[in-house]
Amino acid sequence: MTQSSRPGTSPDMRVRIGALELKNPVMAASGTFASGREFADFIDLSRLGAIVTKGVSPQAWAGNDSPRIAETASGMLNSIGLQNPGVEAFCAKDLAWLAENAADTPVIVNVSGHSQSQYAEVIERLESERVDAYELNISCPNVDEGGMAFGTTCEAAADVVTACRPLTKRPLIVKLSPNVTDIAAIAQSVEAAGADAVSLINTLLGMAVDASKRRPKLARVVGGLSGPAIKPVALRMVWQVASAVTVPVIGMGGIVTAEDAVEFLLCGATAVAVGTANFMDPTAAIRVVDGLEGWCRHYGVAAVTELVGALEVDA
Amino acid sequence: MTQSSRPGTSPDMRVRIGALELKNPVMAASGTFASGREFADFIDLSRLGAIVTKGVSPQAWAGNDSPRIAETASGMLNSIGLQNPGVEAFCAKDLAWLAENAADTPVIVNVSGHSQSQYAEVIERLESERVDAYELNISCPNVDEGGMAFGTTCEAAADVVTACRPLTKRPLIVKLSPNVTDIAAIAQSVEAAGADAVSLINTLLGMAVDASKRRPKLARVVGGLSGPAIKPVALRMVWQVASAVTVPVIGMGGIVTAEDAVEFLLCGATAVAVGTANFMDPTAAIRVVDGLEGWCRHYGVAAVTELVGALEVDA
Amino acid sequence: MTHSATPALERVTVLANDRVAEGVGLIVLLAPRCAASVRPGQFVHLRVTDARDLILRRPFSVHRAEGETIEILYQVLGEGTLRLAEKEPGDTSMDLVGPLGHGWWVPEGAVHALIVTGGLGAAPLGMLAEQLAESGIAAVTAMGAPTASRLVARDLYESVTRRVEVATDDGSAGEHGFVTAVTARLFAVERFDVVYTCGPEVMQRAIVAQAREAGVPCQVSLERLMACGIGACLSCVVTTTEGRKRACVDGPVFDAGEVCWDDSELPPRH
Amino acid sequence: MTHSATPALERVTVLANDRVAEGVGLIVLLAPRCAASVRPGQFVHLRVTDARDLILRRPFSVHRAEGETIEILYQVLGEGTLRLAEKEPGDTSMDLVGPLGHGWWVPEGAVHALIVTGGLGAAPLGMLAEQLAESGIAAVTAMGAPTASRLVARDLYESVTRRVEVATDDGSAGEHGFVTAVTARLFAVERFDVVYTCGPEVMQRAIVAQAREAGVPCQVSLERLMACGIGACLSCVVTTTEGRKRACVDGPVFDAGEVCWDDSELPPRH
Ligand SMILES: Cc1cc2nc3c(=O)[nH]c(=O)nc-3n(C[C@H](O)[C@H](O)[C@H](O)COP(=O)(O)OP(=O)(O)OC[C@H]3O[C@@H](n4cnc5c(N)ncnc54)[C@H](O)[C@@H]3O)c2cc1C
Ligand SMILES: Cc1cc2nc3c(=O)[nH]c(=O)nc-3n(C[C@H](O)[C@H](O)[C@H](O)COP(=O)(O)OP(=O)(O)OC[C@H]3O[C@@H](n4cnc5c(N)ncnc54)[C@H](O)[C@@H]3O)c2cc1C
Ligand SMILES: Cc1cc2nc3c(=O)[nH]c(=O)nc-3n(C[C@H](O)[C@H](O)[C@H](O)COP(=O)(O)O)c2cc1C
Ligand SMILES: Cc1cc2nc3c(=O)[nH]c(=O)nc-3n(C[C@H](O)[C@H](O)[C@H](O)COP(=O)(O)O)c2cc1C
Ligand code: FES
Ligand code: FES
Repeated sequence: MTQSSRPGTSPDMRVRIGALELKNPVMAASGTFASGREFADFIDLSRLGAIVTKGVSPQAWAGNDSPRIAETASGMLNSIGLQNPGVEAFCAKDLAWLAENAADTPVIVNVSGHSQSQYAEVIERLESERVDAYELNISCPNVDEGGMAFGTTCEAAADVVTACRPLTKRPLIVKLSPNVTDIAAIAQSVEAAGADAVSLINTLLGMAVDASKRRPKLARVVGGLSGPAIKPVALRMVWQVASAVTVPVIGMGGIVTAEDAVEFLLCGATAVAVGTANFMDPTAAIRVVDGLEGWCRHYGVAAVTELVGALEVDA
Repeated sequence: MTQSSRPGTSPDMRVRIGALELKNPVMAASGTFASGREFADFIDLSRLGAIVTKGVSPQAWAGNDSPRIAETASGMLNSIGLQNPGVEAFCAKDLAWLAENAADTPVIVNVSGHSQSQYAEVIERLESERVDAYELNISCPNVDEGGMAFGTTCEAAADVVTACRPLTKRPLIVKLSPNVTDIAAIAQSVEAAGADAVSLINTLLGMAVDASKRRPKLARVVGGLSGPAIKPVALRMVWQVASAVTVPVIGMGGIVTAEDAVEFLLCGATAVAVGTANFMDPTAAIRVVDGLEGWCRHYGVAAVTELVGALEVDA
Repeated sequence: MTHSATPALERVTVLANDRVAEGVGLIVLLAPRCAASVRPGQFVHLRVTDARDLILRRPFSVHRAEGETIEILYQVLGEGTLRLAEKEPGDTSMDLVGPLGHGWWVPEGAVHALIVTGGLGAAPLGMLAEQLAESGIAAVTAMGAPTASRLVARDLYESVTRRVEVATDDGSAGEHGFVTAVTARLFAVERFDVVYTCGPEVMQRAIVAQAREAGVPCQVSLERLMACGIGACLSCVVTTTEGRKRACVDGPVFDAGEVCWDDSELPPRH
Repeated sequence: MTHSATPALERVTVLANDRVAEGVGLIVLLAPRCAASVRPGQFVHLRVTDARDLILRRPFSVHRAEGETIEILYQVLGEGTLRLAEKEPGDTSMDLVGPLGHGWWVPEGAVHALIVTGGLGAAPLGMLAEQLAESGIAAVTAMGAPTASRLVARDLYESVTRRVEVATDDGSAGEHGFVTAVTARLFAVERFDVVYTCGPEVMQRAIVAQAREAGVPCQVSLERLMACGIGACLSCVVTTTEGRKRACVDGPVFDAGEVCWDDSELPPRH
């Protein structure tokens, strides 16, 4: 155990995602936090490392039919389907609210599209707005066109990045799908295409059945699995990807506690995102922020970056 | 809800896997049941649909270093690594014991190899023994050579089947890996190569970390995730594969109760296997056998095969 | 319209937990903050277990609030409500998020109200009945249940509303038949300014139709699957004449006129 | 050698559950079948929760068996033992698989025994001490603990063994120092026919070395991570001179001579 500072002194919690500096490594994950407004009654948004918004598309999307969620063992399925009011309404309502109420919290916009040009369209519209980074969602399992289809081959994944890269100088994060044979290869291809960071994992494609009704529990039949159940898969993928790329990795999947967050950092994540846990406890993200700082104090970690990739593995 | 017989009458629980008829669709999953002997104190083995043995290789394998397991939310990781005494000792001890103590329970041998020829070697040795079917394990995430490597591309998967097919007339089941982008494509390729059935899912590759020690919980770092946590992924894959192939599908992944088993049948599995649940409760497999029959009675299902693929999905 | 108080995360202590009807429990929780601010028709999102296997909270209407306590009437349906039923007085393992949602409101100038409950639909209307009594609004209650042993909260309604009329499917209490027969008669002979209803959605729709015919404004409380309960996840959508709304913040109480009834939106056990 | 009785799945009722030392509880379970057949050194595989988040059973040695009950001495370490500590008398939510494993045995002709415990290592040796007393074998007990408040089961050993010598790391009870200092002295002045030990593996190894030097056969009880507990899963392997054995069926008690000590095999919290 590295003891690089005396327990008790104030640890440096800052991390960098490309050009973007975060006051701590803990973000709220896309789609589980709306644009933060609903959580402002419970937590101080300015204490978050960043807010990642719900997926935003050029026009309004209605999302999928109901039922849209199903609880599973230590997890949940969702098939919300990126319901959102479109980028214009998003700027008018969400970004405006954020500018007024969370001015010093970095805002990362999760960008969705049915086609390469739709991703580009959203970014172009947002360039004039106060946005700190983009997260390209090429891994949503809940839409028919686009979404995960872009995230399951190296070529398609790289193409989306290539289309968006020239449009912005802001950090471009690519959100990867876990529903693939070789996630490290996909990470490498988006890195080569110019991504500044990768985030993972999005949800695992799953299904739930109501046996007595003989029907799927979700109207869309399949949906995305999230929550504590998927943490082992997420840690493994973060570990694999972090060893394969040099850009920062943002880790997520089942994080509920600060200890969970530490596990992701040790596996190589530079930052983490809290997703489903926000539903379990609306203060979850802040508990992770506080807990992580407490962890660093307790173990005498002077800078949280010391934890990144610090897993000790026998040669 | 189909009411094809009066509740109360005795349902027909038989199913067929290729030429093999099972008295009911409930098997014990490979690697979680040894060869049954350890469970004989708790249950009547002859009431099982089939026993699938632990993976057997031509020579003895020592397995991986310890620790070999870690508990996770609603699941567990294992990296046993196919420790087994080799096919010769297996015949002398396990098959001999089974012949004496479970003569009327079909025995399916799970076959492991580091190379195509090793799979073939095991089958050749077993042809003269009382074995009812083979399950080719091309999906073990816990060995370096072979194992899952064979199960992640269509070509490699088909090649193993092509090598084994001429050696036996017995049903050849191929156990598929869930750690792939398109499991249905792999199922189709092994079907085309002559497989009589497919079984799925093997474990999801995962990882667990001891944060305070900064070390992986498993000596091998990564391991296979099983148990209730993975059921949604397993159901989804069974559903996808069952719609893609015509051979029978054997479904598994997180089955604990009869209701879980029904869910797999509805998604298209002809039979199911109970794995990790055997550790939770050594009588689990029999509880599923009894519960499934009870389910059929309760819902007036005359033959359990009526449930197979009977999920009602809106067009 | 009710003005919702700010919701909070609040740890609760179980003060009592008793079976009050077949498969129905009444749990009394010490929850001072919520008790002080909750309005009729609002709900709490309750974490019923420390264990990680059930990750979602369970939404329950606040049946009554008194001093520092709130009461929840719950039906045992699945794993979550089973665990709720096992809680003993003194238990401090649960916390709630609440009060949540948009509750019942009293239309300007209303003086005669009709309350229609079906089964556990009696739960979210309890506080409302008390509030109407306090503000001098005369309410009649029509209660339906499958059978006498599953009729809940009758005493409360007897004590605070002007009259209670009961119907059970098997005639074991009150009239033999559906509560909609009771309300059809009531609409024919009495004048109401507002109708409040909660119960199985098929019953609610029938009441809504009767109210529309009688030209009386009607409010309904809807149940949807909920993950966050606070408006963030979009799992609880209700299709309305103004597009998809969220049951957890725009409801659970809606003006019946704006709801586009869609069976597929119903929770599985409804 | 002990002949193991057939194990079974048995539902248990909690009769008592009390804190007996710092972070240590003693739970008394009504488990007639197990109580009747368990032998010293065997263990039970206990399902501590109905919830599905912790899917594995927890292995615990049977500390004592009396009539229809068994006693388990447990240290609160993680989520499973936390939940065990919360069980109240009357609880019937747990079941066990047991009795399991291969326990202590009395070598032919042994008349003088040494029992060495470290911390919770006192748990699996309780039944043995009683059995030795019954069969007229004179036993001396050496007990180690970090501090007086964490010394467990001293009374039992006082009452059934000839003499108890205690050492604590901080000197708050008995000698100041490690129990290995006590045993070194004992080996120097007394003759034993057999040594039984359980405790932290580093302590066990020291005892094994002393016993070897003194030429006394030694038995050790080992802890490994266990999934099935019945020999089927190969998660609990112990490297021995005869290859990998399974702690759950070939142990947990092994002849010290056959164990190839391998730290990596130890459970995380050891
Ligand atoms: C605003 C609101 C107020 C409610 N008020 C009450 C009340 O006062 N008394 C009462 O008994 N019930 C009430 N319900 C229903 C109650 O939430 C469910 O019965 C309960 O969640 C079932 O949980 P379970 O684990 O026992 O069932 P399971 O079916 O095992 O639950 C599985 C999942 O489905 C959800 N679910 C199942 N049925 C419903 C349902 N009808 N509505 C919403 N989610 C459901 C659960 O929350 C859980 O996420 C209310 C629901 C809502 C939306
Ligand atoms: C044969 C045997 C007999 C035992 N007898 C006793 C006893 O009498 N009293 C007592 O207090 N403890 C005993 N232990 C250790 C006890 O099993 C663990 O302390 C307990 O499982 C910890 O569970 P947890 O959920 O609190 O800890 P966690 O660390 O949260 O458990 C996580 C996982 O690791 C396993 N685990 C953690 N520590 C150990 C350990 N030391 N040994 C085995 N598995 C572990 C758990 O079973 C679980 O699967 C015994 C272990 C074995 C193998
Ligand atoms: C209800 C819900 C909605 C989500 N919406 C989005 C989304 O719009 N865009 C996206 O990239 N990820 C979305 N996700 C995925 C999460 O951001 C996260 O990657 C995933 O849930 C795993 O993390 P968790 O287990 O902590 O939830 C959503 C997840 C949930 C549960
Ligand atoms: C400890 C353990 C050992 C296993 N060994 C094998 C094996 O030897 N061969 C194999 O094909 N699958 C093996 N499996 C995978 C199971 O057969 C099964 O496919 C998987 O665990 C999913 O089912 P479950 O969730 O019911 O356990 C093993 C699983 C576990 C937990
Ligand atoms: S429950 Fe999340 S938006 Fe309503
Ligand atoms: S715990 Fe399964 S073999 Fe020992």
